[in-house]
Amino acid sequence: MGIITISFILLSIMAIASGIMMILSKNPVNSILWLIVLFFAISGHYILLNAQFLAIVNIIVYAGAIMVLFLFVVMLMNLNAESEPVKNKRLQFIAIISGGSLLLVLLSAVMSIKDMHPVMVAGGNAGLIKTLGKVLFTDYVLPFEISSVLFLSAMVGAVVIGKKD
Amino acid sequence: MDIKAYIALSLTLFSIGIVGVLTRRNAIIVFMCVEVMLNAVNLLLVAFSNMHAASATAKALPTFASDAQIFVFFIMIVAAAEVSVGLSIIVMLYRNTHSIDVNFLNRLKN
Amino acid sequence: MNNVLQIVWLIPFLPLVGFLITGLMRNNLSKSAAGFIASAAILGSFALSVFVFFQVKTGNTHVAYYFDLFRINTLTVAFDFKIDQLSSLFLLIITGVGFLIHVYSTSYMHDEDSKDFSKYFSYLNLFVFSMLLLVMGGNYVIMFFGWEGVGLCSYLLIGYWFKNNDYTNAAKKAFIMNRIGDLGFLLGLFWLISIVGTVSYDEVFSAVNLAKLSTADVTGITLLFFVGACGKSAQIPLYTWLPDAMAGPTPVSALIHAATMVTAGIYMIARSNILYTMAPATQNVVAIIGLSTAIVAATIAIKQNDIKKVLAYSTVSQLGYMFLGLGVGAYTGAVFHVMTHAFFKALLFLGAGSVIHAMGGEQDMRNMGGLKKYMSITNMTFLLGCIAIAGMPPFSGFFSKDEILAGAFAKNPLLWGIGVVGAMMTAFYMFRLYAMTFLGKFRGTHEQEHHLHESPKAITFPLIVLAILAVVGGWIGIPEIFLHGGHKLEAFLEPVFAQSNAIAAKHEISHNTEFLIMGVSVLLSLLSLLFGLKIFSNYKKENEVPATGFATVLENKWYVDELYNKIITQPLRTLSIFFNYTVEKKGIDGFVNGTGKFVNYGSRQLRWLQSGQVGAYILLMVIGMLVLFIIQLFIKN
Amino acid sequence: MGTFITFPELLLWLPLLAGIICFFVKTETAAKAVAFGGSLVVLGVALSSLCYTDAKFLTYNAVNYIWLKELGTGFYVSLDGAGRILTLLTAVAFPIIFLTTYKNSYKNAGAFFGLMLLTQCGLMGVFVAKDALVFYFFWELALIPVYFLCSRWGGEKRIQATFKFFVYTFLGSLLMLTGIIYVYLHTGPRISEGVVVALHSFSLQAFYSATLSAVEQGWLFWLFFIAFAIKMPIFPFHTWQPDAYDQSPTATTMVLSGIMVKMGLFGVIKWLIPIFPLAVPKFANAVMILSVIGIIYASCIAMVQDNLKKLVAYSSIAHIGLMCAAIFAMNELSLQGIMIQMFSHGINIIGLWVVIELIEQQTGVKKMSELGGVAHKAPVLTIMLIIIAFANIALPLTNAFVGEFMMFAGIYQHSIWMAAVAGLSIILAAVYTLNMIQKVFYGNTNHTTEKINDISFAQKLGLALIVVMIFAFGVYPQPMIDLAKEAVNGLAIK
Amino acid sequence: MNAILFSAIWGVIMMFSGVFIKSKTTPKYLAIAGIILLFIVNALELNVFNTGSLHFEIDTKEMLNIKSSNLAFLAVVFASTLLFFLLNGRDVEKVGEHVGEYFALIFFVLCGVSIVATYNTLLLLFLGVEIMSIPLYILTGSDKRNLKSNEASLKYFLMGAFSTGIMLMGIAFIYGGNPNGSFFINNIQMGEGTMPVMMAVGLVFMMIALSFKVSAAPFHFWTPDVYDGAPTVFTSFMSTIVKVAGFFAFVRLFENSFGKVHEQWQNLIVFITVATLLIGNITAVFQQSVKRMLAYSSIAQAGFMMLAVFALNDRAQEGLLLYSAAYSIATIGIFAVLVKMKDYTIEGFNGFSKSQPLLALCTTIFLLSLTGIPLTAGFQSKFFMLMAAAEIAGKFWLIIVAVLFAAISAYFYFRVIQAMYFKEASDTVIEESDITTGFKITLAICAVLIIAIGIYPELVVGWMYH
Repeated sequence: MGIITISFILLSIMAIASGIMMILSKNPVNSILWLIVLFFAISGHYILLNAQFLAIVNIIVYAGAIMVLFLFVVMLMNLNAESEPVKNKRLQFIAIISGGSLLLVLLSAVMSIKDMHPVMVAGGNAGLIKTLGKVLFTDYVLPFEISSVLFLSAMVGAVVIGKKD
Repeated sequence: MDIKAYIALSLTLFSIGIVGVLTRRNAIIVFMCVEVMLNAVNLLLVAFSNMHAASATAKALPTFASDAQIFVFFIMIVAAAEVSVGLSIIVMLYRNTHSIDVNFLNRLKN
Repeated sequence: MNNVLQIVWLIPFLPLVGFLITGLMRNNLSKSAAGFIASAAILGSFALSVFVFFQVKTGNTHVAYYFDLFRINTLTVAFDFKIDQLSSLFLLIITGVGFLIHVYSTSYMHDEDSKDFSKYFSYLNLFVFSMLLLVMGGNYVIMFFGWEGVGLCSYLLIGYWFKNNDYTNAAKKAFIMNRIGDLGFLLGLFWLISIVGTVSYDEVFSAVNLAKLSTADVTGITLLFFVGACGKSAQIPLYTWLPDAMAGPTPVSALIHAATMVTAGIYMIARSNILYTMAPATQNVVAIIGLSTAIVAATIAIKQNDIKKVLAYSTVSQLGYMFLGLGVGAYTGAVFHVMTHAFFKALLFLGAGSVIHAMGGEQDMRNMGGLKKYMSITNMTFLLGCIAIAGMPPFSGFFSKDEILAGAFAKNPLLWGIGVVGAMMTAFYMFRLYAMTFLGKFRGTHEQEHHLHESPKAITFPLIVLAILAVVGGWIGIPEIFLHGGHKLEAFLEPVFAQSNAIAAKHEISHNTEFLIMGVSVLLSLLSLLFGLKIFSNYKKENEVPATGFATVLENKWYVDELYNKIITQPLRTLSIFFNYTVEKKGIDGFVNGTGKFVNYGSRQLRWLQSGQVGAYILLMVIGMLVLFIIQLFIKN
Repeated sequence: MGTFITFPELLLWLPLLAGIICFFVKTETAAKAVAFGGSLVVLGVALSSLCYTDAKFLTYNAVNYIWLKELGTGFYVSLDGAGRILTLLTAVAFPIIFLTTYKNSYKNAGAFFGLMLLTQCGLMGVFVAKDALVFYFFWELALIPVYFLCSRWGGEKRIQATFKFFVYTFLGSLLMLTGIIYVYLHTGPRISEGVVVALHSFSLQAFYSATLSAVEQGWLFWLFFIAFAIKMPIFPFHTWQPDAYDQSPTATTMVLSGIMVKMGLFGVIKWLIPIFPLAVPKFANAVMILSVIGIIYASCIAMVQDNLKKLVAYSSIAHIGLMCAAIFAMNELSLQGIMIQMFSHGINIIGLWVVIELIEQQTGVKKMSELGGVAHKAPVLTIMLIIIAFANIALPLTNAFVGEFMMFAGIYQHSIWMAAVAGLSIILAAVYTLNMIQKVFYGNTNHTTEKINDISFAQKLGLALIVVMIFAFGVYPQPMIDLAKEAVNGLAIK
Repeated sequence: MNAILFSAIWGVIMMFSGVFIKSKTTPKYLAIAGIILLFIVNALELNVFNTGSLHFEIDTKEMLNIKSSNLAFLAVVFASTLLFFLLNGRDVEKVGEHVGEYFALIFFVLCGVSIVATYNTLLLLFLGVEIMSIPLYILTGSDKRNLKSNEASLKYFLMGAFSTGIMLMGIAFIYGGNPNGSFFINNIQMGEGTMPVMMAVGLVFMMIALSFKVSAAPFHFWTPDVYDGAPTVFTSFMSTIVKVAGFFAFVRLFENSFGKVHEQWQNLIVFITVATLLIGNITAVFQQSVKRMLAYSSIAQAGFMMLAVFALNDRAQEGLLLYSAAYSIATIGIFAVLVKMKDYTIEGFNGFSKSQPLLALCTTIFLLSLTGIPLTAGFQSKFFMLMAAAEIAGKFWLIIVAVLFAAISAYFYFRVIQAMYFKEASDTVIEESDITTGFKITLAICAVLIIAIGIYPELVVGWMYH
């Protein structure tokens, strides 16, 4: 039981716990904070998997930009904690049951698989910024350009929707 | 480290996301749950990429395993775009009906 | 002189032309013109028939082929006429009697307005045409043409006064009962076709084809044919239409429902005699049915008061005798009786018509009486007719009836015995009729009495002719025992029945037994005749006692109509209504519309899935995902 | 010898053309003129085609264009046997219909007559199609205009009635379509000029030689048969019919009852029996029993009908049932019989509708109980009706007799009992027909029938034509028989 | 390639037009010009004019797969979009202020469509789908004052995002499942033999995500609400072009990646198909609003298109192409008429044939086509689909089920026809001013197209074999 395993377990627990907390916490602000915790946990995993670039981007983009945006919106609407009345219990129950059973089905299916490659943890330069950069601007230049269209449309959309008139 | 552990982890996160979508009524939080699902996927992809990195083909071309991580990168891009649009929609709705409770959205039914 | 047989087609053609002229131009034909054309047409074909008859008498028969009605690989039906002894004889009867009745009608129907007048004559001509087709046809299909055609005409003529609902009902009844018979006839025909694959008489009766028929076949076929005959010739169980058919004008009753159409059944059986001879079982059935019809009808006739009804039932019973004759194999006798019966029954009907005419439409005998002194000719001729039908020698009825009875005796004395009883009743009710009508004193109202008069020439002339025939008509068939070679008719018809006679078991009866039975029957009839005459010669309405017990049964005709109504008409109607309202509307259509409703209902229910709640939607989606995963991962296909 | 255009094409395109013209005609009289003229021309073509029935004129009677090449279907139409008779019927019927309904006025007449002629086109197509896809096309094409005709110009409950009729038949034809597809996938390749242009073929011959196991034929048989049974209609599938007849405008009802029902019979003859030789003997009895039940059932209901139109509708069901039974008796007699009967029944029932139409128009009622004594007021009408009615119950010397005689004889040879039971219809038919005559025409007039007056010249002419045909084919049906011979021989040889 | 490029560029142009051109009507003409241009460049690439395939030489690293069938599909899409612009251009202006932007978004959608039509890797599939979806979220909500529109927009967005998550999970599993570790759809393919479990899981995830995009049951729930809430013009657009694009992506992915193991997932498709047919047809029967009825009818039609996924053979390819054309043209036409209506309920159509005979006739033709009556394109497409499905052995009952539901579909389509022709109008159903001659002509052209394709489907199918 090496350090890696331990850290994996810790990070996993952290991720799952924060995820659950996010769902449970009444106050939107809290859930956002829990979500940020979740993101950090996942970044930890990335590091563990030796994907530094993604780890960083995850922190910057998600935990940084996106979550802040969320935070702004929530603050803007200042939804106080009690604004959300409890949903009827039966439906929640069904929801949890179905979600859980989905998880069970998938796990039971996947876990039955024999002989799969282990994850090569340390070493390998696939995740290094240098490699990724090169790949991104050579092999993946087309999707990269196309994603600009995505952003354009998102931008236009945000304007069309958000603009007061 | 066994890949199954990662699969289990990301599936769990994924289902947490789903359950969140199902149980919460606040549009923003529902949306955040979706983000959780995306992150689960990202994690899984990275894990897989490292798994493949161990395989024979990886030896042949060094950048082989990068594909998945690039993919993750694009997922993040899309997520960002979605967030901008989604939040603007939510704001618009909030402007018109001072609520973002998805259960109040039932003018359209049957 | 052979050319007559070349132009036999003219015989039915003339009445057809008459029909077309009188029918199409009925709006602008004067009564006299219409009557003349119609009668002339019949007279023409009568003349031709006479020629034909003598031609045939010299022994050369003929099948005149015209064209193929239809021709396919497995069956060919030709349109051809068969002229032989049998058909030529019937030709004479039909055209002859038909002509007289046309003449009679010109005067009898004179009160109709001209349009209906010529309509009437067109119908009559059409009838004669169909009847001629029936007897001349060279195969069963052509016979069936005539067969249905006469049915149609009788329908039209019974319903001639179509304003009156009862009349149209009677017409309907007649047609439908005929149809029942026709079905039997057709089925028999199909059976025949399916075995021998042809319908023309000559081919069917050829030895080779007859050999194909097993006993079962021939019995079945003949029975089915007999059903047809029952319908047409008013035998039990299909006889009830004939009395109702009296709704039609009296000449029609005389022509169709006494002289010609109703004898079609006898003609058909006589025509296919060989088949019947080959099927003894059927013969017994025929004999029994015929005899029982004769008796039942006679019993009913005794209690009838409507003059035409009495005659109607007497017709039925006489037809019964003919079938008895056929049944016992006395084909000649049957045909003979057809002829004599045509004479005297036509005579009687026309006489009755004359009476009714004089009485201004009155038909109830209880309101008549004592007409003797007002209408002498009618009285005279009518009396002759009665004697003839009562079978008093040497009137025509005696010879024919006696021949049948003799045949019956030869077959089975019991048959003969019952037959004689029937003969007695005949004599009785006929003279009851005569007495109530002509003897005693007049019982009608005053203005009726005031109008009483002898009928015009056009009416009396046919009466006289027919009377003469009724007297002498029988002399062409004088039995051997009186005069050797006296039975000209038998000799004449011999070729037609040759095949049957060849195979039929000949049971000769000795001369003195024949004398005996003859004497017995005549004696008994005479007694009952006098008895009837005595009772009713001074009949009074006042001392009419309400019928009791068995008499009521007879008065109500054995309740047969009611019975049929109960066991056939009503149930059928109920069934139909059940079909219409329950099965159709509720059942099938209900199911069809039900499917539609079900879809609508399903639609209304399924809509609730679309609750409008995002949460619910996603929940359903997740459940859907679950299902798919389970199918894919855990259900092995 | 090359031919510029063939008879089947003419029979298709002429009505289509006339119909399209009608749509653009404004005035009613003009529309009527165009429609009547067009139908007359079609009749002319149909009649002249009779002079070229001989095999050596094939090029006049058949044509085959490439249509959807890689599907192996072609626009293949030709005139023969049963098709010829029914095209003739169609061609004869339409002028008569137009003639007898000439007095009726329709709002938006152009569309009405246009649709009528489209229907004719569709019917012609069904009867000449030799390619499954073409057949199906026209099968539907004949349905659509009728749908519009009925629900636009029909009675008060028209919309429901017609829609039921539409969905019913549409469902049936869709089932048939699936059947067609399945058979198609089991046909041999389509070869033109020696080269294989498609793996399978929709042509009729290919269907005849399709390789199908007995089991497959079994269920395919029903897929096809239900479509045809609904069209005819056969006993359990008939409930659309009385309402549709009752509610449609009479001209359309004539088409429906006179010609359209024949589509079903035609389908059975050409597209069912030869394609599934193994299934037919297996199910012939079942079908015949259904038909016979239908005969008795419909006759019984007809006896208690008070609505004239429904009475005729049910009587038609009975007759069609008889024909269907006759088809499945599968012997020469019965088949010849049905060939003639298809024509005769068309003529007779159209005649009946003409009379009923006249009565309903003048009195405004179709309940027999409210009518009576028409014979006084309209003797000519009465005589015509009586002739047609008796033709309808197959009295000898009328056209229907020979047909029914042969059919019964044929059925008898197949099964005595069925013939006997079906034969009851002879009696029942007499019952309800005479009832009808008695209630409507005999008896005394009442206030509704007082004002009735006799028929106009056009109607007299139309009816006279019908009557003439009735007697002509009643006395000398041989030509009609010869027309159908090869079709029959094709079927009867087993 | 041309299509992607030009649609993106023209999107940008439209975007700026929104900024610089004040007139509300101009962008429409600009957009029409653009779509025509798109069609032409696409045609050039498809080499319709036999001038040799003209397109920009860009090394896509096999990420795009340009072949005639894909381009043919794009041609159909652009053609129907052109019709859409011609018919609905003026109605787009009525939606709101930002006309230019709306058109820009539509062009971005078209860009996405072009991508999903030609993608060769899951990455581009993902991007393409997103580029298709995100502008649609906006367009759905573009009628900002209208609460229904807002609601629809949010619902669409939330569920869309959810389905994105699903799809990504699928991609991840597929990636992990195949040893080549590749996103290229042909490399995913790995011979016959049972799929590895991870593959299967990924496949199901993908199937679910794509079923969601094409609104196949039980993942269709967003459809009625969104189509109902969105501004009618945009409903018309997304219920036709976007949907068929989704199907095209669906078929291409499953054909290239999982074609060889067809039998192992056919049951799922059968399940989805039957469910879709059932829900779509049955639920549509009871609808009172034509708009919503059409939403359900689009589900019903999706059920038929699923047969292409079920069959996955050449006939299915042709059928899908044909279906895209037939379904798009007919639906666009009906929506174009619907937009002009004052009252969207079926009663709103009462007596329409009296006031607007031509429009009524065209609408009838469209409805007949959707029902699948012969001589209309609708029949041919359904017919091709059935043919394709029939070639799959042992599942013939599915076809019978399909036609049964087709018969039911007549039920709700004909209600409109009945209203138009056989019912009397209560009051004026339509403001005449909107009905320009041009509109009528275009609509008539649509109708003629429907008939023409119905008689001779080669018109469309032929493009595949250029």
